Amino acid sequence: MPEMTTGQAIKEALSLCLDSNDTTFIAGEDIGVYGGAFGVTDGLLEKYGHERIKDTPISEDVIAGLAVGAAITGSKPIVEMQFSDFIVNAMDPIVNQAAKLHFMYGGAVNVPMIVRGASGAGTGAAAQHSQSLESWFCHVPGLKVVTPSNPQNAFDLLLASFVDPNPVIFMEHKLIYKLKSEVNLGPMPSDSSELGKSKVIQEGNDITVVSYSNMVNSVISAAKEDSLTDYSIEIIDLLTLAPMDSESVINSVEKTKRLLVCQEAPASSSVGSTLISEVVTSRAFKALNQSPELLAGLHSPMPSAKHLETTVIPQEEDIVQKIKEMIENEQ
Amino acid sequence: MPEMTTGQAIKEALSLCLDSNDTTFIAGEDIGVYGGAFGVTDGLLEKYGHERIKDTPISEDVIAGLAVGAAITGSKPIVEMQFSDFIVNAMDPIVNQAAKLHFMYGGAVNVPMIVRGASGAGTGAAAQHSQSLESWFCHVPGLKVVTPSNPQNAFDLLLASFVDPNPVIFMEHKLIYKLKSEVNLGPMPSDSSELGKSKVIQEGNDITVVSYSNMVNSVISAAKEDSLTDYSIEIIDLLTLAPMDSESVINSVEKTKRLLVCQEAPASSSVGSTLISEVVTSRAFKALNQSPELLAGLHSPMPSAKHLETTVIPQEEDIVQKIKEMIENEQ
Amino acid sequence: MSKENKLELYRMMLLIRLFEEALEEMFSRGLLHGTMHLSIGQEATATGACLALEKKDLITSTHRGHGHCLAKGADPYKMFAELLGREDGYCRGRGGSMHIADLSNGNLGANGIVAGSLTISVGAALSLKMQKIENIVLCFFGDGAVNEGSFHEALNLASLWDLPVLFVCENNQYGMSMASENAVAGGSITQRAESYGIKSVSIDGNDVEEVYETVSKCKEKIKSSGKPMFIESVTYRYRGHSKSDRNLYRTSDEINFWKEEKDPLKRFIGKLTEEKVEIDELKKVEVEVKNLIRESVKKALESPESPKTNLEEDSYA
Amino acid sequence: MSKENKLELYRMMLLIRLFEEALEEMFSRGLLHGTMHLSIGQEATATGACLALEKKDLITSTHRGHGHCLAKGADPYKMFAELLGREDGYCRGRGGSMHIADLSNGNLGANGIVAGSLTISVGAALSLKMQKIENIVLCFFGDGAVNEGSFHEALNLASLWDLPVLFVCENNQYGMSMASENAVAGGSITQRAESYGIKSVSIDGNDVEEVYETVSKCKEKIKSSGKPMFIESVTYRYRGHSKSDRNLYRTSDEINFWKEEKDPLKRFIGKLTEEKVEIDELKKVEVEVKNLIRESVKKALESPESPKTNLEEDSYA
Ligand SMILES: Cc1ncc(C[n+]2csc(CCOP(=O)(O)OP(=O)(O)O)c2C)c(N)n1
Ligand SMILES: Cc1ncc(C[n+]2csc(CCOP(=O)(O)OP(=O)(O)O)c2C)c(N)n1
Ligand SMILES: [Mg+2]
Ligand SMILES: [Mg+2]
Repeated sequence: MPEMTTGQAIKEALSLCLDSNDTTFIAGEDIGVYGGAFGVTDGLLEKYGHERIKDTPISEDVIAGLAVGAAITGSKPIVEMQFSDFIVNAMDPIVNQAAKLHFMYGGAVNVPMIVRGASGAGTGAAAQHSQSLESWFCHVPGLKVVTPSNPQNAFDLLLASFVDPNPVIFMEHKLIYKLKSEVNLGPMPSDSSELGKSKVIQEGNDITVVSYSNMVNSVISAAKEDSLTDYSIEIIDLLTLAPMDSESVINSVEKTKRLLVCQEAPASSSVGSTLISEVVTSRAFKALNQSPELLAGLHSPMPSAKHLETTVIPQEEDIVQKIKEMIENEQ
Repeated sequence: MPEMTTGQAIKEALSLCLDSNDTTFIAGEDIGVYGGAFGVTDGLLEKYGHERIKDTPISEDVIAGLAVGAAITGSKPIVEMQFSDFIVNAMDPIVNQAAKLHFMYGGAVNVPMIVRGASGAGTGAAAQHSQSLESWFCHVPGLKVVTPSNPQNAFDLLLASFVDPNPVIFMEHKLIYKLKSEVNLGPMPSDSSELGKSKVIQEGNDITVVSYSNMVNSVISAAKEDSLTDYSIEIIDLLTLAPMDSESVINSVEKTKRLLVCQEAPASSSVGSTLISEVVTSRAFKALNQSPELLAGLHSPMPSAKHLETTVIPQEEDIVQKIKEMIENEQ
Repeated sequence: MSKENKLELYRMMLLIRLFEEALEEMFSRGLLHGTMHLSIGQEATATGACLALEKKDLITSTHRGHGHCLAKGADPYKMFAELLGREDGYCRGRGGSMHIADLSNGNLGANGIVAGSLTISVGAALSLKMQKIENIVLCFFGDGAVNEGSFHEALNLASLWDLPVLFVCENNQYGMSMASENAVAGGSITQRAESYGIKSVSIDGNDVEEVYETVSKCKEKIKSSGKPMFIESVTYRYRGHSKSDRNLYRTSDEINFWKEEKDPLKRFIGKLTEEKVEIDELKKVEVEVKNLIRESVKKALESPESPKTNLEEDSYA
Repeated sequence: MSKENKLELYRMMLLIRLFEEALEEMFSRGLLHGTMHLSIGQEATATGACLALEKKDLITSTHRGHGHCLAKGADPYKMFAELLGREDGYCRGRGGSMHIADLSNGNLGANGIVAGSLTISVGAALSLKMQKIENIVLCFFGDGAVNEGSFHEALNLASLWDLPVLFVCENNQYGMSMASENAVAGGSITQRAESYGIKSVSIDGNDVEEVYETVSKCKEKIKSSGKPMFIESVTYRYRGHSKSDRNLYRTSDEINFWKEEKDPLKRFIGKLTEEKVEIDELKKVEVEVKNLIRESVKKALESPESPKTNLEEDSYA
C-alpha cells in the first residue's frame, strides 16, 4: 500500500470520482493551477482540464448554488470552500436549497453533491480562518456531515460521500492534511453505507472516549501517555456526524460506564453536546457510573497567537488529565 | 397596565429605543410604509421618519453588515430579517464580523446591535420560512441569543438587548406575535442584566420542564391538562439562550430529580441537547432519578401541509404524555 | 404566429388567471393553510416565455410561480392538490404554493428565497453544457431579486463561463412594498446586466406576443452563441404581495390604470378580435378552461390527504 | 504639493516596504505563527490614499492591510507586537496580521474575509451621515472582492442612500491565483461600479501622487455631493499571495517588468530627484525609517507575551 498524506489521499479519491463519472466536476477558488490553498487539488487541472477542474471567482454563494443546480440536473458536483469559514457566504444554497429540495419537492429530486472545506485551528490563521462549523450542518435536516481524521478514512469517506444521493458537507481539518500513512486505495464503493458508521480505534473497558476530526489524533496520543498505561481506554472516532452513530457509543458506554467526549468546537449547540444528550437520554444512562464529560473548545473566537490558540483548543495533556480524573474519581 | 399583543409590545420597545438614542435606526425590508411583514414596525415610519426607519432593498448581507459598521462607529442599530430564515444570507457580517470584532481587535471596539427576525413554524409557510435557527448562533462565541415567549418578556428583553454592548440575535416566534396580555411598559433599563436569566414560570417538585420561545406556551398549556393535575410541575422559560442560565436548571433538577426539555428545533446540535449535556455534566447528574428527555422537532424540513407540520413540531399532547410517562415511570 | 399558437397563448393566460382566482376563493373559504403569492396581471410573461420553450428546456421559478408552472405544462389538479396538502400534490403536501417542482416538464421548481434560484439556474446550465444537451435554462426572478448578492454572483459566473441561461426579470415594479426605482441604484436593470457583458433587452411584459417572440429569439441566440442573455419584462401585479398586504405603498389609481389599460388578457383578446378570431372560438377556450379548473378543484378537494409517513426518512434520498 | 508633503509620501511608502520586508525576515526566522499577505509593490495606493485623508476620516481594510494601517498612522511597534502575539500588540495577540484595527487613527480594521469590509464601510458611512460628522469612509478592497455578493449589495445601498464612502479597489490584477480578467465578467470594474450610479475612475495605483490627488478630489466631492465614489487603483503585488504561493499562475517576466518599470518607490524617487530634491534629504528619511523599523522590531521582540486572560470573558464587551 502506498504511503501518502491525507491531502494526497483526498486527491486520489477526487481522481477516482472524476474517473468514475463524466458529469463530475470540481469547482472552487484557486483549485486549478494553484492546486488549492492546501494543495489538495494539485495536478488535477493538468489531468482533467478546465472543463472538469473549474476555478471560480471569489464568490462562495454561486459556487455552492452551482452545485445544487448541477446536482438536480444529473451531475455530481464537488465544490470546495477554501477555508470552511467562508461557507457563511454559501448558507442559502446549502441550507435553504440543497438540504431541503428533496423533501420539499416531495422526493422528486435528489441533490447529490459534496461541499468540501478546510476547517479547524492550529495554524495561527485567527478567528475568521479557524472555525469548526460542522455542528451547524448537523442541525440542518437533509444534510450529511462527514469529518475524516486520517488519510485512509478521508479517502474512504470521500468516496462514500460521492456515491451518496444526498448533499454532504465534508470538513477536512487543516492539521490532518499533512498526516501520513499507508492508504489502501480501494475502488469506488457500490453504496454509501460507510457513512453513519463510527469506528472503534481502540477497545477498552474503563472509559469511552469519543471524538472526531483532528481531535481524534490528540485522543489517540493522549491514551498512549505513560500516566494512562494502566487504564483500558476505548476510543471511538465518530467519522460521520450526521447521521451520528450514537448507537455504537451507547453500547460502548454500557460496557465502560464512563463517557468523555472531546472536540475542538465550542460546546454550545455542538456535536459533543448532542452526543452526550443522546447517550444520557438512552438506556446507557443507567450504566453511567458518573457524570459524562465534554472537553470542548473555549467559547471564544480563535486568537492568532500560538500560546492563546492552544488555550482555546483542548490539548493532549488536557485529555490525559481528564481521563485520569474520571477513572480515578470513582475507583 | 395596557393590554397588547407581543407585536405591539415589541413596537413599544422599539419606540423607546429610538427615543432614548439619536443614533438608533431600524433597517430592514418592508419595515416602513408596509409596517413589517408581521406588522411589528407599523406606524414607526410616521413617527420617526425615513432617517430612522430605513426600508432597504432585498439584500440581507448588507442589512447586517450595515449594522456592524454603524455599531462600531457609535450608533445603535436594530435591523430586521423579515423571516429569520433569510439570515442565511447575512451569516458573514453576523458570524465572522459582529461576533468576532470585539475579541479579534483586542477589545478595541464594541458591536452593540440587534438583529431581530421572525422565526418558527405553524403558519404553513413551509421549509424555507419556518426554521428555528437560534441554535446556530448559540454556537458562535461573541453573540448573545434571546427568544422571548410573550408580550411582557419580549418588551423587557428587547430593551435589555438594546442596552447590551454586544451583538444580540433576537428571535421572535411568529406564533407569539398575536398573543395578548397586559404589559408593564417600564423605562429603559440601566443595564442588560436581564439577559442570561431564565424564569421559573411555575414551581413544582415532580419534574423540571424547560423550554423557550413559543414552545413555552405549549408547555404551560400542557401542564394545565386534567391528566396532569396531580403532579407538581416546575416550568422554566430559558428566555436567553446565550448565555444560557443552566445553573437555574441544575438547581431545579436537584430538587425535582427529573428533566424534560422541549423545543421546536430539531435535536441535533441544538439548544436542548446543550442544556441536557450541561445538566448531566454537572452536579445534578447524581440527582436525576431517571434519564432526562428531549422532546424536539423532527429531523426534517418543515412541510407545508398543516397535518404534516404538526407532526414535525412537538404538540401539547406530546408534552402531556411525556410528562406523564416520566413521572409515572418511577413512582 | 399561427392562430392555433395564439389561441394557445390565450388559453394559457386564461388558465393561469382562473387558476389563481380559484385559489383566492379557496383561501377566502379557509381551505388553504399558509400564504401565497398571486401573479394575476402578470400572465403574459409566464405564458409567452414558457410557451416559447421546448419541453426539455428547463426553468427555475420563484415564490410567485403558479404561472410559470402551469405554462411549463403542469397539471392544475396536481397543483391544487399540493396547495391543499394532498397526496397527489406535486410535492405530496410538503412544498405548498412556494415550492412546486415539475421535473417531467422541465420545471426545476419554485423557490421561496428571493434570488434563490439564480445560482441554481447557473448550475443547471452547466449540467446542460457539460452533458452537451442543446437546451437552455430560463431563470425567472423578480425586480426585487436584482439587489441580492446571489444575482451578482450568478450573472458574473454565467457570463464568464458562457452558460446557456436566459435570465428573465419579471419587473412588476415592486419588491413587496419597495418600488423598484427606490431599490435599484443607477435605475436600470438591463444596464446592470450589461455590466457583466450579458446582452440585455427590456420589453413590455404584458404583451404576450412580444414576450413570446423575444424569448424565442433569445433562445436561438443562446443556443448558437453559447452565451447567457437577459430580459427585463415589465409588468404589474394587481393583488397584494401576499395575503398580509394592505397595498399602502401604491395608489388604487395606479392599480386601476394597469388593470384597465394594460391588462395582458384584455389586450390580447382585443388583438385577437381585431385579427378576426371568432368570439365563439375564444368562448370555447374559456369554457374549456373553466371546466378544467372546476374539475381540478373538485377532484383535488376529494383527493386523499397526504399520509403521515416517516418524515425524517423522507428528508433523505 | 509641497516638498514636505512629497517627502512624507516617500517616507510612508518606504516605511511600508521596510516594515513588510522586516516581517518577511522574521517569518523566515520562524518568529511568526500563521500566514500573512504582503503588499510589497502596492505601497503607492495605501500611501497616497491614506495621506489624502484627515485623521477623522475612516478606513476599512483587508487581509493585505499592513500598508493601509501604517499609512493611516499606526505605530509599527504595536503592529510588530501584534504579529508576535504580544500584549502591546494592537489586538493583544488576538488578531494577528489579518485583523489589526487602530481606532484612534480612524482605521476600523483589517478583515480576513474578502469583501467583508464593504458592507461595514457602508454602515460606518451611515453613522457619519446620521451623526452629521463631515468625514468620509474610505473602503479598501481587492479586485477579487468585486465578484462577491457583498460588493453588489454594498455599492447598491451606498448609492441609494447617498452615503459618504470612497470605494477604493486595489486592482493588483490577481485574486490569489485568478487573473482579474478571468474573474470579472464584462471586463471593467469601473463600469460595474457605474452601473450602480456611482462615479468611477481608474488610475495608476503605482503613482503615489496620482493616487493622492485623486483621493483628495474624491474626498471633497463626496463631502459636497454626499454621494459615494469609486476608484480603481491599478497596481501589482510582487510577493506570492500568501506564504503558500508558488506563483504558478504568472510569469517571472511579468513580475520583473513591474518591479523594474513600475515600482512605486523607484518611480517616485526618480521623480523627486528630477524635481531636484537632494539625495541627502532622501537618505535622511531612509535612515530615519530604517531606525524606526529596527527599533520597533527590537522592542517588540523584547515585549511581554500577551497574558492568558480569561478568553471567554474577553469574547464579550
Ligand atoms: C432572501 C429573501 N429575502 C426576503 C424574502 C421575503 N420576500 C418574499 S418575496 C419578496 C419580494 C420579492 O420581490 P420581487 O423579487 O420583485 O418579486 P415579486 O414578489 O414582485 O414577484 C420578499 C421581500 C425572501 N423570500 N427571501
Ligand atoms: C470570503 C472569502 N473567500 C475567500 C478567501 C480566501 N482569500 C483570501 S485573499 C484571497 C484573494 C483576494 O483577492 P483580492 O481581493 O484581489 O485581494 P489581494 O489578495 O489581491 O490583495 C482569497 C481567495 C477569503 N479570505 N474570504
Ligand atoms: Mg417585483
Ligand atoms: Mg487582487
